Parts: sequence; C-alpha cells; structure tokens
Amino acid sequence: MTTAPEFSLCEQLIVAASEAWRGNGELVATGIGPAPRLAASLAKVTHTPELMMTDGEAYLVEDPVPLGPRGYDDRKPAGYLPFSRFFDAAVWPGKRHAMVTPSQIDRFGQTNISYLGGTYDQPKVQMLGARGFPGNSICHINSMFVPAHSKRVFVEGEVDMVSSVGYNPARRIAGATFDRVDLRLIVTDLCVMDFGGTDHAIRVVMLHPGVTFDQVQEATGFALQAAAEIEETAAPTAEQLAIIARLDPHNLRATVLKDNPAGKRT
Amino acid sequence: MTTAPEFSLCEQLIVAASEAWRGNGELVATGIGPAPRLAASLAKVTHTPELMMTDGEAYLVEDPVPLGPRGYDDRKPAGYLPFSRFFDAAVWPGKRHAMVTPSQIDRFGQTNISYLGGTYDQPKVQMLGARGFPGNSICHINSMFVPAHSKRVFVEGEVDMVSSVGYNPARRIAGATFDRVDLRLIVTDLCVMDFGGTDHAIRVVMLHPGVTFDQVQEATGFALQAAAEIEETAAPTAEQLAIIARLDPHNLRATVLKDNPAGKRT
Amino acid sequence: MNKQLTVEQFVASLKSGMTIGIGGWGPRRKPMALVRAILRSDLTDLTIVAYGGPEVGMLCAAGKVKKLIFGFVSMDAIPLEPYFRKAREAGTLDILELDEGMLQWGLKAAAFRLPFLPTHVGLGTDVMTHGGFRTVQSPYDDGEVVLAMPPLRLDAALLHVHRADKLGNIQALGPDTYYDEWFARAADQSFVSAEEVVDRMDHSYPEDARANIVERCFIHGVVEAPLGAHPTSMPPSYGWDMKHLKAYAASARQEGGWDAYVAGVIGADEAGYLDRVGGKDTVAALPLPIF
Amino acid sequence: MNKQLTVEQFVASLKSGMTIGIGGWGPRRKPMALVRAILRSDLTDLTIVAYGGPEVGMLCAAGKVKKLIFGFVSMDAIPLEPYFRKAREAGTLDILELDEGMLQWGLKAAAFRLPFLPTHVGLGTDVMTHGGFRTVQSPYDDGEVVLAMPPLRLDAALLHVHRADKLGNIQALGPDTYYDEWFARAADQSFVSAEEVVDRMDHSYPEDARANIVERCFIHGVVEAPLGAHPTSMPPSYGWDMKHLKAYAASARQEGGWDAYVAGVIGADEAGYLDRVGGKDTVAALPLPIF
Repeated sequence: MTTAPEFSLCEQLIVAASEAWRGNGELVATGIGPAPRLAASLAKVTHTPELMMTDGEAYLVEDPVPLGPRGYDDRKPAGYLPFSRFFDAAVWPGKRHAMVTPSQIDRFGQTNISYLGGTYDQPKVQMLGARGFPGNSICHINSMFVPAHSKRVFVEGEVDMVSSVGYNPARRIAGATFDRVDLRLIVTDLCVMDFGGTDHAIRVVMLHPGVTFDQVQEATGFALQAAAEIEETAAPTAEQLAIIARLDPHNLRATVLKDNPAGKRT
Repeated sequence: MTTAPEFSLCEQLIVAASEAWRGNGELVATGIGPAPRLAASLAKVTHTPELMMTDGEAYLVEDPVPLGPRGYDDRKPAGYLPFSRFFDAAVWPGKRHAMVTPSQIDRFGQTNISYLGGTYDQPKVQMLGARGFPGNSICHINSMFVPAHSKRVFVEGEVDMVSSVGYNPARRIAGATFDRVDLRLIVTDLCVMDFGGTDHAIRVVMLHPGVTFDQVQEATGFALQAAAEIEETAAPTAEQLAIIARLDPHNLRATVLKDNPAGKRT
Repeated sequence: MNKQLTVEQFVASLKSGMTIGIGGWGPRRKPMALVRAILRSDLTDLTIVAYGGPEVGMLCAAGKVKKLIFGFVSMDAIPLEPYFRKAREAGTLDILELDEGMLQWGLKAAAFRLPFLPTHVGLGTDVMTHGGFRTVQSPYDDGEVVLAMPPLRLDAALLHVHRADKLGNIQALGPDTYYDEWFARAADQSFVSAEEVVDRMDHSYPEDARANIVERCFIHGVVEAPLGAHPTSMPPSYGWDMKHLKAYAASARQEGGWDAYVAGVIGADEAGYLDRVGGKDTVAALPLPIF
Repeated sequence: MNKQLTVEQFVASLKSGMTIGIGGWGPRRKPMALVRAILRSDLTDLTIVAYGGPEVGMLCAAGKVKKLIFGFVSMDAIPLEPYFRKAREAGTLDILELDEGMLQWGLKAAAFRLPFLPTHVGLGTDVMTHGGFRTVQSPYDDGEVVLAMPPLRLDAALLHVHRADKLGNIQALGPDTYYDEWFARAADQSFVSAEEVVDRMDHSYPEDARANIVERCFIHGVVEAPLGAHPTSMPPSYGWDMKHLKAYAASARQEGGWDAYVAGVIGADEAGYLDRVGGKDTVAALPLPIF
C-alpha cells in the first residue's frame, strides 16, 4: 500500500475514525455527520465488512450509501431498520456503535447536546434536546468526532446538561447497571483519544503530525493523560482515499473542518 | 319482524349470545368456536356494526367472514391485526370482547382451560395451557358459551387451575388493579346468565323455553341467583336466521350441540 | 358510523388545556393541516408531546404551548428550530425533556394502562434528574435498579396518513411510520388527516391492508387534507419543502417575522393554504429528501 | 462472513442442557427441519420455549425436553397435542405455564436486557401462583402493584423463514410472523431455516426488504430447507398437512406409535424426508388453511 500524494486533514481524520469500528462485529455502525459517516462506511468497505449500516433512512444496506444527491431509488436494501424499530432492535439490545459530535464533553466522557448555559427552565442557548443520547450511552458503544478541539467543547467542569452517561462515579445510581457504558475513541482535529486512562480517564493515544501533547492539553478544559507511547496519526493510503472519494462524490468532506486544511504525511 | 317457522336451539343460542356485544362500541369481537363466532358476526351485521372482527387470521374485515371452506383470497381486508400485534393493540389496551368456552367455570367466574385433576406438575388430563386467558380476563370484556350445561363445567369448588381471573376476593392481590375485569354473559344450552348478582354472583337472567330455574340449578355445582324477572329467551327472527345461514353455509352450527336439538318458540 | 370531519369540526373537538401528541418525526409526516387549524383557533395552554419538528416551533410561536414533552425539536437540515429555541430561551415553557426511546416507552406504558415501564435509559443523566423520574428495583434475586418511565397519557393524538376511510381505517405508506400508532393507542381520541378519504378501505385498497398501522378503534376523527403534511415530508408521496422551511426559519430573525408568517402563509383557513405556498402541483412534486 | 450451515452443522452447534426458543405459533411456521435434526441427535435435557405446536409433542416424545415454557401447545384443528399431553400426564416435564402475552413480554425483557417487565397479566391466576412470579410496585403516587415478568433469555432460537442470504439477512413473507423476531432478539444465537438461501439479499430480493423482520446481527446460522415447515403451514407458500398431523396424532394412541413415526417419517436424515411424506410437489401444493 502506497500513501497518496495529497490528502486533507479531514480525510486523515476519517481514516483514523474508521478504526473505532474495527473488529466490532455485527452491529449498526452509525456516523452522524459527513466525516463520521464516511469513517463508518470506510470501516465497512475495508476492515470490518460485517458492520451493519442504514441508507440514512429506513433500510439496511450492505454497500454503504454515498453522501449527498443521488437517485432516490439507488439504494439496494438488504434489510430493514426504520426508526419505528430502532430502540427495539438496535439501541436497547446494544447492537450499535455510534460516532457523534456533542457540543460539550467533560473529563468523564459525559456529553451535552441539550442546551448551553442558563437553566433547564431557561437555557441561555437551546440546542436539540437530548435526542437518543441517554439511551445510546447506557446501551451501546459510542465514539466522538470533534472537528474543532477547544476548551468550549472539552469543558473544565461538568457539561451543562448531562445528555449522555459517561464514567462519572458521582452519577452512578446504587443498584443500577452501567456495565454497557462503553466509550471508545474521540477523534479531533488535533489528536485521537480514548478512555484507557486511570478510571477511564481520557487519554491521548495519537497526535496528528505536527501537533504536540501540550498543544492538545492547552485546548482542553481538563487534564489529559498520555498513552505510554503516543503514535503519530497515519496518512491515508491511496486506496482509502479512493474509497472516501467514491463515497463522497460531492466532496462534502471539504466543509467539515474550517478552511479544509491539508493533512500531513507521518 | 316475523319469527321464522323453524330453528335449532343452537341458532337460538347464537342470537342470545350476539346480545353480549350490543353497544360495546369499537372493539374486537372474538367468538372462539362456530357458535360464538356466528354470534359475534350476527351482532356486527345487525345491531352493532362498529364492532371489529378479524378474518380468523391476520386481517380485520368489515363484512364478517363466513365459516368453513371458501376461497383463500375471498377476504376483503379493511385493516390489519396479526397475532404479532394482538397484545399490543387489542388485548392490553382493553379493546376486545371475547366469548370463549372454558372447560371449567366456578362461582367466581374463574375459568380453566389448562388441565383437569392431578397437580400442576402432573395433571390428570392435560388440556391446552392457559393460552391468553390470564391476559384477556384482566384486560378486557369476556363472555362464555357453554354448549352442555353441567356440574362438570360449572364446578362446585374453585376450578382446578385458575386460567382466567374472575371475581374471587381471595385471589385479589393488595395494591393491584382489577378494575378492568368485566365478565358479561354466559350463554348455555339451558339459559343465559350474567354476573349481576350480589358481589358479581352469577345470576340467571333468561331461561330457554321449557327450561326451569331448578333444572339449571340442578345442572350447576354452585348456588345460582335469579334475576328479579327472568325472561324467556326469544326465538330468532327470519332475518337473523337468514344472516346466520349466510355466514355458515356449511351448517357447522349443526355440530355444536349434541344431536342438534330444535329450538322452541317463546 | 362516519368519522369524517371538516378541519373546523376537528379543531372544535379539542379543548384548551389538553395534552396533545403529534405523530411524525422532526420534519417528517407531520399533520400540519391539523396543526395549522390549531394555530388559527383560540385553543391555548396545551401540553404538546412530540418528536418535534416545525409544528412545535409554530405552536410555541403562536403561544399555544404551556408545556412541552419532547425528545428533540429539529428540522434536520435546519438542526435548530428557531421558534422552539426562542420559547425555550425566554423561559416561557414548562418542559419535560426525554430521551427519544423514553418517549415511545411512555406512550406504550399509556397504551397498556401500566403505571410505568422500566428502562435503563435516563439513568446517570440530567434527563433523569430534571425530569423527576423515580427508580424501581427488580423483585428478583438480581435486585437491579432501573428507571421507571411513567405513562404519557394523551387527551388527543394527531397523525397524518395517506389514506383513511370514513370508518377510521387508515393506511400509512412509506418506509417508516415512526411511533404514530403508539401516539394513537396512548390517546383518548385520535384525529387523522389523510391525503385521501374513501368510503370503505376494503372496497378501495384491500391490497394494502398491511399499511393499516393502527386499528380503527383508536381513530376518532378523519379529515381529508391532500398534501396536508406540507412543509414536512410524506414519503413516498412528496418530500419536505426545504425552501419553505428555510424562509420560515429566517422569519424568526426578522422583526414581526412570525406575524408575517401567520398572515401570509398560515392565513385564515386551510382552503387557500396550498395556493399561498406555491400551488398544489408544486407541492405534490417536491422531491423526496436523500440522506 | 458466510453463515450458511448444513443441517448437521446446525445441530452440532447446539449443546445438551440449552434453553431453546422455537418460533411460529401452534401448527404455523415451525422450523420443523431443524426440529427433526434435533430429534435425530443426541441432544438432551433441553428447555424449550414456544407457542407450541407439533414440534413440542415430538421433542417430548423423543425425551429431549427437561423443561417446557409455554403459553399453549395445540395443533389448532387438533386442539390437544397428544405427545405433549402424555408427557404432562406422566409428570416427567418441569414446566412454566405462561399466558401468551407474558411469553412475548419475557422475550422482550430478554432482548432489552431488562431484569423484568411489568404487566397486569397473570395477577389473580394460577399462572402466577404456580409460576412463582413476584410483584413490583409503581414508585409513583399511584403505587399500583403489577406482576414482574422476568426475562426469558434463550441460548438459541430456531426460526423458519422464506428467504435468507449467506450474511444472515432474512425475509419472512406471509401475513403474520408471530413473535419470531423476539425469539431471535432474546437469544444468544439464532438459527434460521429458509425455503431458499441466496448469496446476497440486496442482489436477489431488494424489493421485499420490509419482510426483513429481524436484523442479521441476531442471526447466526442459516440452513437451506425447502418446505422445511412441513407438516406445519408456511403462508403464503403452503398450508399445513392436516392428514399428516392426524396420522401423527393417531400414532400416540398406538403401541409403539412414536417409534414407528421416527422410523418411518423422521428417518435417518432430512434428505429423504420429503419423499417419505409424499414428495416435494405434494407438499408444495398443500392448500393454505382457511379460518
């Protein structure tokens, strides 16, 4: 495998993010947003074909569906998974690994997409509401994609509203089961982190070429741990870039990171 | 309306049994066995058209389906109610009134279709198992059809296994809700009874022509109450008989009562 | 038995203070013709239960909503519903914020007349703390503690489907009907708008009986409203009107924007609505969204 | 990923002592080819969970069943299953007798990994007293007491469907698929026999994707078994074989009747089964039952 002559940082992140699903087995790989979705698709097309994916609507497909405009009936459904059975079939039985982009993430891996600032009764900035985050986080594997690593996202204290469960011992309820809480990767524009630190602390495991640990720490509201050996994020291969290009014919990935910076060779 | 010249006792019972569903509103009228099914169908065709009925399989029909052999695709489905959503849609929301033929009935209206004699671990005579009786009896209206009124059916003590809930105070569980227990009619080859006696005691409300209360009591394992005025069961009208004949083209109703006795004019 | 109603008769059968569930999902299959009838009415103090899309924003903007019970409010391609957002940030709404799965679980608890349904969902989150949910312990040896989701009992549910008959038999086509049937089963009364109303479903469309997602005993009123989901999508018939939704969203940033939307789009009655938004043919031809 | 198995590979992947759920309903859509493979095997001490039909009688007759968890056992037109009855009356079975609705509720509790699901069903009956079910109280102000249905977790589930592909995508046609998908979701492993196995469902039958009643992550082995539901029904493809079922039922009244059924019908392997019961064409032409 040869590395390609040119690639964007976003493409490099997509390749790094696709590793989240490696060896997951048969579960629904959901990437919310263009980069996570391309990452999940890349995982299925390359290293983990047993992953299940939807067409973005009600059907399961074996060939990941490209992003953006195409014929409405270009889907080739192999199975059926409408919203109307998503909790019954995917979320509650724990057969899913979703990669999402929360507005806030704290040191426990708790996230927030509900509101920022103010109170539950009168938020300063209302966002979506908790959506499926409480259920996703207590039932199945989750990862995160953060296009702009900053202290606004990685907050100093707890997130303003805990929309998803993390590893905060103060939030554990006596007698309840939190066994299925399973946070995997956080892929950002600076680094790749996991939850392999002390007591599931967030830990830097890869740095993108040219990025230092201190730079990541500086952009993070809480103390990060470092893996024993921090790797440098690999460059995409030509094959990976070709697959990404095929799955994103309208180049929506160019809009994910501000100014669509170039990636760097390792 | 003129009464017909000739009719069977079974036809007379079908007409009497159809009264169970009068004014029930929109719920699924289920008659298990040829006579109860004809009774439900007659109710829908005549006095209570808003009743819902299945084709005996997965679909809801507005025109009751005749009994016995016909073309498989003669059904004209108006709706869908497969077994796979029967508890969700009909039983648990309480949208049903079933008429069944239990093997045993006791003075509380508790019934048994599980086994006769012996023990739970080793019954003397195994029957079907509880089927849906526990759920039916606690969720929705129920009535009964007994083709051979006897002490074997109307037992002296409690039924051998309580498959369905009745009005037995000893079986009430503190704090639980039995509000929806609603037993209506028991139509037998001798009489029509309801649960309008003291504390829901079983009460004779109609006697078929030529049958006396003492005769019914004699055939019953427990003391019966009598309605203030016991009516004589009406003869079917010519219209009713014509509808029954149309809905039972193979005359399966002739096999319901031993020797298919003639009915008697009131 | 004839359940067909005019849209005016429908709205007259609701009362202020009711708890009303609205089917669909975000900007998909929303019973917008019925919602617009509420917008034009004197109804107020409503509690709305929804997987919310533009209907929630509109009802908030019109001051109809006392309390909102929701898993999210979003228009998908326009992630944040601007009028919902305004109402939230003004602090004028009572709310109960749920996980999406909890919402349908609460509808099922109501449909089954159960006092609660247990779930892991919500444990460890602020959905639980803010929502005041209680826990319950398994009576078996595991003794596990789970969250008890209480029933979301509705006074009325509103749905939009493809076909209905006068008896209340409905058919909802399309690959996904979300939790519409559970809104209906959780409600004392359900009102359905339909692209087409026929006399008898078994006479007109017997071959599609499996599209009967909820039984007619749960349907109490039927309103004919062709293209009645506009500006939301109605697969496989028509897509959402993103241009319209963008203009609607933009109105929230304009002085008097909502009043202008009411005057120019919602209007005095439903009869002229389709003309005001571009005409029947244009709406019918809106392409299905592609994901 | 190729989940296709021979029927011998399927049976080799089971173990004595397992809890096995069997899809279908009475004499409908039973995975009889898989059941016959178990009958021919050394497997024993099984716990069977089913809406029982002839498969339960056969497994009882063959001495495979230690415990039976059931809502009923019946062959419809032959209401009482004779071999089930014999085993019950001999007192050789451990049993848990359930209401039909409780059975699917227990499967759902297992699928959702919940310690219990509450229900009114069973309260006040001997299903509750004999089954040892406990109650649980609502933690809300109503304080209502309901029965707690524990999960029915399965080691394996067996289903019969129309189509499967080698990846485990399945399609079940017909107007009713009972609780097959919940047996699969409640199980650690599910094995499906299918009228037809194709390489890729999306290449062969994409237009019927909505017949995919349960997702392939719940399907672990796929066995091609045309007419594999015989003698039970498989709408819309073929009906039950009532003549066969009557002869089977009659065998229970004959000395050595079961041994004769095993020798003459079940036989040594599945390959010759269809010939022994009248041939492929005859079975394929069995008319659908009419109710």
